[in-house]
Amino acid sequence: MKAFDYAAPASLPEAVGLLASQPSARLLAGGTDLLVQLRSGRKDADVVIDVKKIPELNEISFNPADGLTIGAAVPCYRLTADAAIQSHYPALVEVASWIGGTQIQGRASLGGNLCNSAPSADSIPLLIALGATALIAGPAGRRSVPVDEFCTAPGRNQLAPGELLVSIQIPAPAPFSGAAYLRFIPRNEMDIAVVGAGASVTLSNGVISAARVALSSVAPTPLFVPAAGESLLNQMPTAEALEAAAKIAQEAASPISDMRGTAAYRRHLCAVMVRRALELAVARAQEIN
Amino acid sequence: MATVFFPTLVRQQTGGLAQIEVPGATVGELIIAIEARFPGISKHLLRPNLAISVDDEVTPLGVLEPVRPDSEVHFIAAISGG
Amino acid sequence: MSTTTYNVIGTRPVRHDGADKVTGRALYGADLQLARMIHGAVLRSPHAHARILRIDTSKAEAFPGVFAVVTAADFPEAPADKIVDFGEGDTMLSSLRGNILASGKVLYSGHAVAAVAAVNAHVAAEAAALIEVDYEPLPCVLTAPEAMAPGAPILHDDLPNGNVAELIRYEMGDLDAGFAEATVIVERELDTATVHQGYIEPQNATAFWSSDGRIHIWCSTQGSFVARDASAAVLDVPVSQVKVTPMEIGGGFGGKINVYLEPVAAMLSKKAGRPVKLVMSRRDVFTGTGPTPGSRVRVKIGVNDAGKITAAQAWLAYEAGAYPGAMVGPGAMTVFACYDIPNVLIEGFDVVVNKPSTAAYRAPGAPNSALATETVLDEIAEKLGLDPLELRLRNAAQEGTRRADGPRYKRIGCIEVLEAMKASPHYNAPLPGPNCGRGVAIGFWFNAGLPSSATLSVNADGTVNLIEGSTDIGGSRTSLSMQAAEVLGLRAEDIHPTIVDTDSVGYTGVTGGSRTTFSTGLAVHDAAQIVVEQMKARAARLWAVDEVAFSNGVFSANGQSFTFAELAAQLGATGGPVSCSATVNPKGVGGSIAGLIIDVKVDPETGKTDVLRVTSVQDAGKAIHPAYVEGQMQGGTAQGIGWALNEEYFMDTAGDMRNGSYLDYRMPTALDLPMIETIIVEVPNPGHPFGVRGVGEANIVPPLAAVANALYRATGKRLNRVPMNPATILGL
Amino acid sequence: MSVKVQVQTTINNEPVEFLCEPRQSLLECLRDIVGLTGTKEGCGDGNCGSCTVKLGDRIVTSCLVLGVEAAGESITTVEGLAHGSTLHPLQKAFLDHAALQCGICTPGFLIAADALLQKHPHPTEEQTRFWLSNNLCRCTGYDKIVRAVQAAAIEINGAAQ
Repeated sequence: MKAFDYAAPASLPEAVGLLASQPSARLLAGGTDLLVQLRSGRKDADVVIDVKKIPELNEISFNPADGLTIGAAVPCYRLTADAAIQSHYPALVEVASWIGGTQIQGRASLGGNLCNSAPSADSIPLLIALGATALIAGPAGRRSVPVDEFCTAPGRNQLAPGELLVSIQIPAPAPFSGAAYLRFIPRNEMDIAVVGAGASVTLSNGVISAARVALSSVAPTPLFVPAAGESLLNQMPTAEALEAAAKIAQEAASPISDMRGTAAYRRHLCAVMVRRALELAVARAQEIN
Repeated sequence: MATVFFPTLVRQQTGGLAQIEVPGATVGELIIAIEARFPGISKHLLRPNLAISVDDEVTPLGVLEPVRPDSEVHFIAAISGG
Repeated sequence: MSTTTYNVIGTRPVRHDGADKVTGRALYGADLQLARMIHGAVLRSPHAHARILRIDTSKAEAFPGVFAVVTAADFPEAPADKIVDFGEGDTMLSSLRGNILASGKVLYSGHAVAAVAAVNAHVAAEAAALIEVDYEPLPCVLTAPEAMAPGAPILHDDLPNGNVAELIRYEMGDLDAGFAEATVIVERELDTATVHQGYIEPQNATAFWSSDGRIHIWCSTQGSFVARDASAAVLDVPVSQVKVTPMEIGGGFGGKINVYLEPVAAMLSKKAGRPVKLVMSRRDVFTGTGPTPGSRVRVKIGVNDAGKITAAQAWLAYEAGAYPGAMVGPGAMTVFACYDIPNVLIEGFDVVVNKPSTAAYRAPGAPNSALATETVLDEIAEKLGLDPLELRLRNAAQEGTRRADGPRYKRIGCIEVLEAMKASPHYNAPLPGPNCGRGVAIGFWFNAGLPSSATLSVNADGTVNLIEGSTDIGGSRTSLSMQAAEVLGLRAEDIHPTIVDTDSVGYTGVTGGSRTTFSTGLAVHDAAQIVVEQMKARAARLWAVDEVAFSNGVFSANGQSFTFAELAAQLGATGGPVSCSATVNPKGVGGSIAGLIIDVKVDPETGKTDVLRVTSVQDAGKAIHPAYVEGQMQGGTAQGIGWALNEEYFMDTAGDMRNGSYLDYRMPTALDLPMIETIIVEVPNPGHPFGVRGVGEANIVPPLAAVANALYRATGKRLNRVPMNPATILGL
Repeated sequence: MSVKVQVQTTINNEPVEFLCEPRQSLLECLRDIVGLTGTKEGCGDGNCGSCTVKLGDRIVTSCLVLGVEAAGESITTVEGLAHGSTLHPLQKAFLDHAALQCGICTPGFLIAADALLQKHPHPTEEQTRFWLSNNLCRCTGYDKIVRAVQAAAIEINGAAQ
């Protein structure tokens, strides 16, 4: 690993200023991706900017009107322990307890998972399904980007030079809604999704009034499949309807073969995982509220 | 006389003979007797990848291992272990 | 079965090094800090097969903080045909030296090419990256069948049969006649992938080449004397010039017998004039050490109506990696070793390929071949309508059974292990539901003898110091101390074991081959018996008698008696201290049979396998410390399950390992396994005073086949490739 | 080499100051600078758990923490688990249950298990295995480790209600 300097700005403007003045700076939140990439030579940096001292990046706040705001540097272990998240976003608790293992969750953040922009990121399909937006700060001020538009290529995203992710904002769950993220891994933990599927469903009088589906590890970016959700609108959540939506998601996928699975296997899993995620989301929509 | 069993791949040297009874008080003496009958064979028997088994046990003494008249001598793959 | 009663053997004392290991005080190789020590990094080949045209180290040498750079050119030439004898498995010196630093050609991706010593490991790594190597890439070949095919790229010009380094052939009886007698014949071909031992502690070595020519090496090794001898050979210095201090070792399983870093650290130290420490990264461990061979094995077995095997044939091709030595010999010798078969033909091929040079891994070679035999037998049992254990019982090897490689078994516990499996609660419990399957398999491993030494010194307080040279990977300090205590009538905690460097104890072979409790145990036993004789003589002197009896730690004669401690306190006045040594090179090795029962559940939509219940059964001969015997059985079983289900070297077509991290290599986590039940069978080995057989290895032989058989019962599919991962199970 | 940074931190309840380069991991700082070599390195990328330490209120793999990030934090390593010469109940349980063979993963398991028992005084087998899945052991097959942790839970917190 090449030598670098370290800075830990205490405010957002300070961080933005530093970032703007240091073209080869890298942002450090949990470090569970960055330090591995620096050590293996996949990335390098002249300066590493630790964003964990910035108060806004460390906040978790929830209110029933605006929903949930998760600071970009909040580590997973705080999410899983948060009472509001536990009661309103059970799927988020699950995904936060599946990223890495216990120790990784002591450091890794959803913000980091989003900014690392891996096709296999566990949290992104769920964030897409939940309709989350990314709040970005930069030299030109602040802007919001839907998470489903955030990633642009493997390891690349909408962050312009000098910009950083401040928080992830998730709408308040609608009544009779449910969400789920399921991933397939050959082991039971400590693995990268061969295929991951996030789904959310809202029911009105037993009929699906909103649904969103997204996948991981089957395209160059986490993949939002609007058509899969749209196919469920005004449908009863029957096995056939969910299966059909899953097939649409499967069609949208363009997986590759690598050491984690073949393209054929991934394509097969798309339908299985989306259907199962939808089933769980429906069950949650039916049981809560 | 002790019985010496030839490894399959050494049987080219013995005209296909699989085993032989030869006199000798040690493995070394047996091999000298066999070499006299099949000149050049000993280098195929005394190889780093082969261990010598006398009466069903690999011997750390190798050619110095004593043999009895009813002994069996085999040449088997040397085994390491994990 | 074992009937002798013991005072210490068979109990479960806390291990002597336990407190150090749970408090962080135990010093492993990477923990060593020496004054003026500097740190190294190794540059490795990105190509699986290439000619080295030029190496330019000038930029690295000029990099601030660098003390020394070495390449193969710094090492003495290896005579073409010189063989290094390590007591077990001799090696060509040219292979050993070529693997440590490549010269002429690189033969696998990860092959070490150069090394740097610098003020710290970061600077060393930066400098290593500045070494310029011009390669002429050559076509690579990655599997044994491809390497054996006509026109395959050739790794070594001096092998007589292309890439085939060694042929093995065992024949017994009349194969054709045997198959003619069979009513059921099944033939299958199964492949296994290259897998790694996966020890958690990466290889490391620190060396100091003193101005007087003496070389001191501290390292993580299964055998300090082997590390010494191999390092001396590579450096072309007399063995007496090298002293190896074995540090605590963080796992080995066969993978820490060969040397990789030790001679390099020594040569860097010679150039730098300072102690040099080298520590591998995890990727270095995967790509630059010795995994165990991938293989293709074809087995054909014929059985008559009575369920007796009439003939068996095996064809084995094992991937040696870059240099000869694929463990196909033991694979061939074990393929039918559990059974009494009159007509046998076994052919084995040791094939070099452009992968890391392979090393031993717990019963090396045997799991690959047992996979084929034990799944074919499962299929035959089903065709005959026989219980799979019953089929095995009808053919089980026993005392006097001749193996195809020639020798006949002495007392062996095959029937006892099978009976224990059959009677186990697990085998008689129902399966929990649909998509579940139960598989069984058994396996054999020889175990090893080899030299070992021990010294016992009696302290005036009645305790005894044990000086030995077997590095302790899994509690051997205690299993050895217990054997001394048993002979001396003491408690295990009255023995104080210390593992010392190669200058300080007699030659001792590796902690491997399941030999430590057997062979070093025998040395300890023999030394303890000498202590008893000398102590008797002291008592005789004190009491002015000719004969002294010794029993349960009490010396007695004519109504007088001394406890061991009482007599120990009088040694000074009766002629001085008692200190006794023994060195053994034993015969009498007892092979071990292990069996496994495993229940799995398969998700039919994803192909995911969950392991529901496991029972490991093994003949220990005599379990000195049952908890550590169980630990060996559980550990070997866990490794075997990982091997069966998910582990593999995933190579791209250019021979680069794509999953050289723990994340993607997918060893089992705690969440991937259930509790592992154990049944210790004790059929004493007549070749050891306490009946010890050695238990480190046979337990990894059955899991591949047992998992395959369980998966068949769960899915109806017979898979022909390990790992039997979810995609393979679905055929995707 | 970049300019070294002075870090003031607390390790095993004692104030500690050290100088390190920003690129040095907390693991390197603990082992090579502070001299606490009980914390082990097995992989360098957070997947084996051998380098587990407690950092503030949670456990982390110290290979994925920069030494400079330790400033102002409180760290517990395996060296800080025992009370003087009295072993922590987990340490004793690991010995009594033969839950270590080579011992290289043991420091990481002990720190992780200690955090588990603070969160779940009586963890189920499933909870124990899930929590410990960031710690690899290659020797034991985990059986005796899980048993030791559950035995220590009873020793520390009494029998489950």
